[in-house]
Amino acid sequence: MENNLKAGYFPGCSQTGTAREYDLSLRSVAEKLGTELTDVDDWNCCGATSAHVTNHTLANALAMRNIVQAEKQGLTEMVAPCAACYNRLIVSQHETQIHPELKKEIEAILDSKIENPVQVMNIVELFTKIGADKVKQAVVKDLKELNAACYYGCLLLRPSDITHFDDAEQPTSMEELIKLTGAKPVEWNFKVECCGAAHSIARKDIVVDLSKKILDDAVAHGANVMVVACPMCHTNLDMRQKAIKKEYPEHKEIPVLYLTELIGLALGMDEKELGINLHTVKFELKKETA
Amino acid sequence: MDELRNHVKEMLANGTVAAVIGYKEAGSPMRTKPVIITAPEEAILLVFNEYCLNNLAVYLTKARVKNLARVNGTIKKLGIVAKPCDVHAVIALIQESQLKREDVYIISFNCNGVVKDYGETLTGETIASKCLHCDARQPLYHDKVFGELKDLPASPDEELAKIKSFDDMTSQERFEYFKNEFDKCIKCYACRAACPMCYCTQCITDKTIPRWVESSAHGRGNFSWNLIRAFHLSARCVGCGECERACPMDIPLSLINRKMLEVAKNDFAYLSGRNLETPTLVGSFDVKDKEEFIL
Amino acid sequence: MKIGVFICHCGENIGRTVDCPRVSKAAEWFPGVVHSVDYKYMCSDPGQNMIKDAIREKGLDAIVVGSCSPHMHEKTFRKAALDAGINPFLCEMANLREHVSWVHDDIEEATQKAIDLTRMAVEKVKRNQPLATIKVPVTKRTLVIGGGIAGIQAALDVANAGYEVVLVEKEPSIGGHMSQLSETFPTLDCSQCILTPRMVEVYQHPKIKLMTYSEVEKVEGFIGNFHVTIRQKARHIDASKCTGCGLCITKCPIRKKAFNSFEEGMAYRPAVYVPFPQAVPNIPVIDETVCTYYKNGKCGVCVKVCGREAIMFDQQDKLVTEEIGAIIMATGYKLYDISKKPDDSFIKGYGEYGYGKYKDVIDGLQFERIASASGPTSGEFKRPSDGKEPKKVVFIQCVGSRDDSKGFSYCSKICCMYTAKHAMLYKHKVHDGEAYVFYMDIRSGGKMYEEFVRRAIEEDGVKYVRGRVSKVYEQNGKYIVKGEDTIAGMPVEIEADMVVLATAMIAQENASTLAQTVGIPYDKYGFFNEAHPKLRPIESTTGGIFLAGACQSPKDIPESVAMASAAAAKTMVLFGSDMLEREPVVARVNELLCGGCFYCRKVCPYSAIEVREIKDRNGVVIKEVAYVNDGLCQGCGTCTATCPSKSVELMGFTNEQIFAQIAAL
Amino acid sequence: MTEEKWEPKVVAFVCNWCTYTGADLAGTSRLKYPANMKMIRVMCSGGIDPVFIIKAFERGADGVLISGCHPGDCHYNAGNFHARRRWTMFHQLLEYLGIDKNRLQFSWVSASEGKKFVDVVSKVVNDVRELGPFKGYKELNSEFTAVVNGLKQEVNKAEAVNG
Repeated sequence: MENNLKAGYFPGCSQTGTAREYDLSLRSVAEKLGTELTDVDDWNCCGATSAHVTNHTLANALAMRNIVQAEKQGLTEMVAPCAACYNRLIVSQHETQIHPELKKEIEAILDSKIENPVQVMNIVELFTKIGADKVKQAVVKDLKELNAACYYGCLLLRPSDITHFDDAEQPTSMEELIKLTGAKPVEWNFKVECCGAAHSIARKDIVVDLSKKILDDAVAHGANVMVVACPMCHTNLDMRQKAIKKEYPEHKEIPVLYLTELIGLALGMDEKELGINLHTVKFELKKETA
Repeated sequence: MDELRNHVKEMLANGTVAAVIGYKEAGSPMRTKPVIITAPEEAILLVFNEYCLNNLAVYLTKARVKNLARVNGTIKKLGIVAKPCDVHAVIALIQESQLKREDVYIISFNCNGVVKDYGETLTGETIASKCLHCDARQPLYHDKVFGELKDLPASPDEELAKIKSFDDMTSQERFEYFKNEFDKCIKCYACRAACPMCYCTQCITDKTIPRWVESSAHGRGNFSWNLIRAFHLSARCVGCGECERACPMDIPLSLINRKMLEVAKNDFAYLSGRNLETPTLVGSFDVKDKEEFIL
Repeated sequence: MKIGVFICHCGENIGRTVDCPRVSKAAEWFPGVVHSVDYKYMCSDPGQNMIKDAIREKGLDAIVVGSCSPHMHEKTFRKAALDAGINPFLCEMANLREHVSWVHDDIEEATQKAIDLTRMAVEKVKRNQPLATIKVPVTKRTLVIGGGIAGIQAALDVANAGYEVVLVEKEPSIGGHMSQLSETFPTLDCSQCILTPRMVEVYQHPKIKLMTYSEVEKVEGFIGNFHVTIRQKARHIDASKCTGCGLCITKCPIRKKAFNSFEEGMAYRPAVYVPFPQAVPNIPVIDETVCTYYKNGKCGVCVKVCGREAIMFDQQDKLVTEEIGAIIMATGYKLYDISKKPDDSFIKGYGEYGYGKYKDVIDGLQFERIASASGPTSGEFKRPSDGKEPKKVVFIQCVGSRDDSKGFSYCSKICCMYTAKHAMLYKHKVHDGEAYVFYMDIRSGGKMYEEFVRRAIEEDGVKYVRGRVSKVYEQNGKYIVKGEDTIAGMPVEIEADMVVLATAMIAQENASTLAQTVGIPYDKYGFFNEAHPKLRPIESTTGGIFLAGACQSPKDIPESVAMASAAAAKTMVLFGSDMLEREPVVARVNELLCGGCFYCRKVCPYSAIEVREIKDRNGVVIKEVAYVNDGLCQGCGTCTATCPSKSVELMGFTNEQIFAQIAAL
Repeated sequence: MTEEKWEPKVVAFVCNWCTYTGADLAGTSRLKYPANMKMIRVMCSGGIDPVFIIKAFERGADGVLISGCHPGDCHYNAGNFHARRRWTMFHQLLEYLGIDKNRLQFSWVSASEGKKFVDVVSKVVNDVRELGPFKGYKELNSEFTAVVNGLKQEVNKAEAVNG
């Protein structure tokens, strides 16, 4: 295959822990599509959550160190599959671009010049870069049995002045992607509604209510699977379904897949290869279509 | 070569053109000089090779040359033998209303580079520096084109490297450098005479009410002359390098012209004399032009 | 040359920080100065007389007045110079007040600067040339662009004063947005009923030439002397034969294809149509884009039924030129269409409200049509999706306005009032219905306006919730409006049957293109700019072009009408004299030296540079040079700075004068 | 001017409609700024010829300020847009030839920005004060230096030729 994409890969902490299957599925799918992912050497925390609410400079310095690392490796593009990582990296790039003093400060901290040539991509952008044609050609299994509700969450799209990615209120890019696999995207209300994010840890009650609302709306609009692009979203929508069930016994469970897992299925990989068996809400494709 | 001579002969004979500005050999096969051919039988004199250094477009605006085209109250075409880079100058002149496209007959060549100076064999060493960053070895506009493209001898673009090296100097150092260069100027205005874009009826430097440029060849007069010359050519200069070649004092005028070419290219994605359809950089604007240098 | 210098103390204003006697003493020594004095108030009558006497007694050729800003008193002192018999343009000013005494504390520094500025002015005035004001004749005809209420009012006022008017409207009928409205605030009188008589008056007025379905294509010339090219779009109906019987309209087989823009897309219209029954002129238009005849050459039902043979399928657009003295811009506004994400990067759209996605989420004008007795529902409240009567309606204000991040920063001004009106109209018809209004602030400045809003709240029981709405989504046939009640400090959710968005008034489509065609400046939103926000709100900065109505900024009907009458009055001021006088600050080309590169022509914002051919004895063109049309030139001098050979000069600001000032630093 | 009491000399070329009026407003508002700057009024920033700037330096200016209406505000619609292109080229040329960018500064100051006018003038005067007198250009003014240098070069050349 000619014109294969080469890109840097910033895993981030989730990919090595709770979202192991996201990492697994991304790597297998990338390989199948002939995309060469190079891990960023000695990467560190992206500066999310606790860092960026406590120390602005530190949070940006953390993020920029990763960019500089990638830059040193000669990478020009880098995918950050976790929406939070993506957001931190791209926001820090923006901050250092518009605030020269901050840039100077961080350059001093990192002892390295910031040139900012690395283009940070989110997972959807990675697939766009790989090309719809290429993905479509590689599809071996028609996922027509899936009625998918694509859930974007917040960090992928906002702030739109910085991300410049899709419409922040009515995004459609994920839908366009999954259509390539034969899965049918459903039109629903809460594509960008808040899932509760990091409240998942301290205030489970909030997350239970918020996530339930999202899941219910997806089901009400005919979805039999949800597709996400963020480990945090996945935690809240998949892992918290147990807690939802406890609170609301009538809750109807719905499996939640990472975008990469769904594409992996269409490329002919099995659930185990993609780590889908690790999810809280179990999911398997119907056997006869196999 | 024969193709060129035959073509010019035919064009003159059938009256398509009134005259053709071209090159002829000058004393040695490795040296040429401009010639204006008006009779078909003179076409035999014409040559085209890597020693055709002059930018003949400079003659197109001269009254005496223009008069050649004026036959019995009508205007005929003037032919010009132009390297693809010289065609830029013709185009720029058309854009600046100095001539009309239909009044000029452009005979051009697919260009394989020219030498820095007469008498040298064309190699990576001796090739003119403008050829090293040439963006149009095939003429962008022509009425007739000859020749085939061959590989160009490669060589690093030292001119650009030199320009870049100025970034590391302090303002004072740069000022010193250029002041010393300009101090050599003897105000002979050969740069102006050689420049196809310097066609003003009266040059700003010759204006006395008010006196725009100090005419004496002292520091102040030299600095302002060279600065104003460079500015008036900014975004108009086509980079033919004739001014530098003409300068008897070896002032590195190309360092300045090239810098301004780069500025126009970087800030406005503009190259002078490339496209008759696009508006000239000077004289047009974009609401979104950058302005971070403005407070 | 004998120059007189007059230094003003401006009471204490200059005198406090500038040692005026010292300045005038210093000026005595400037070469060319033969007379130099200082005085308490130069602009006073005694001060001016002092200048005049000095000019006469000392035979001064030119004067320099060191006082306030030339923007303040240049006219005064030029007049004084003229009265005393010297050319007014041989008077220069040194700004010793705004630029010296008021901005510097140190007397020594200030005095030194005052001396320097005076010297610069003296050096400049030495090189001033006597100039004569330029006189141009005035064509006493007015062009009004836009036939909404502002255009109608302006046209009627000018015409009633006895001057001819050309009224150009791009739609097939005049009337504008006002003809779409149901009732008007704060009186709730019927919009059509008050508008229609005025439309008819325009149609019948002997001094008004009405050109509907027409657009201004080109404007050349200048104040008093515009040449305007107008494109009359092909109606495909011979207007001279059509009687307006409407038979073609009723018989046209195309019923469900064409978007009815008058009904804001909530109904269809035939391929041959008049926008609304009271249209003026009552002559239909054939819409080529939907008419079957233009698709396959068949049908032609209208031809068969028309007793007057007025249908002309092959009619072409016609270009008409008009000679005009003054132009009134009255092009109005449009509503911010939030369903789409416009290309302009600063408009982000409001996808979260589902406009365009949900049929029952509508904008203000659509609501007007629903509420209107002549509208698609005949004035009954029926929601567009299923025709049911909505029992709960939520109105959202400030959609697209007062929103830096997603819409426009400005306040759309009329929405508070029309939303109150909408809620009231709804409550008057649906007595058991509930109306909620989400607002940010209520801005109801205007006669009887606040009372009107109070009436909606207190008498009609409209529920006002202060807060923004974050999302509207559909659930089981209802629209869930999620918002915040900032007074209660609580998030709220309302299950509505219909949602009405008070979308912002924005500049008319292509307003900026029209502004460029006409040659007037516009702001970043596309609204036309007035010459001065406070003191010249009716004039554009281009002479002879005036503004009326919402094309300048959001306005309600009374304001638009007031502005239209003001614009009409301005044109009458212009028409009051037969000749116009202009300052002679214009560019001049030295044709001998001009190299004919025409960069001046490319940069001239007014297309004032023309090509002049220089011919030899045989009549052969030997050279083309630039030539400045005095009437068009506004005197910016951009050409002078662009000219490489310095062959063009700006009178009053010649390079020689400026060099002299620099030399005198 | 003696060495110890050097004061920067700054010339401003401003447009009549915005910056000049903005400067008037600074006066009316009684805002203060350094007296080092003297203003030359032209009708439009589009009419400011870059040669004026050179002339100002020749006449001993240590710094130059150019100011006009904000883009879109031009009284003549487009004069400042043309000016902006011209300045983009010109300021880079001057910087390249060794004239510190702080000696020639550009700004947009509208008629309502009296405060901004004061800030801009103060900044320019301060920047120029930091740079010190524009010795480089002032030396150019000395014809003697030029002549001497020219002679020196001739001598050097002659020596080189003669070995």
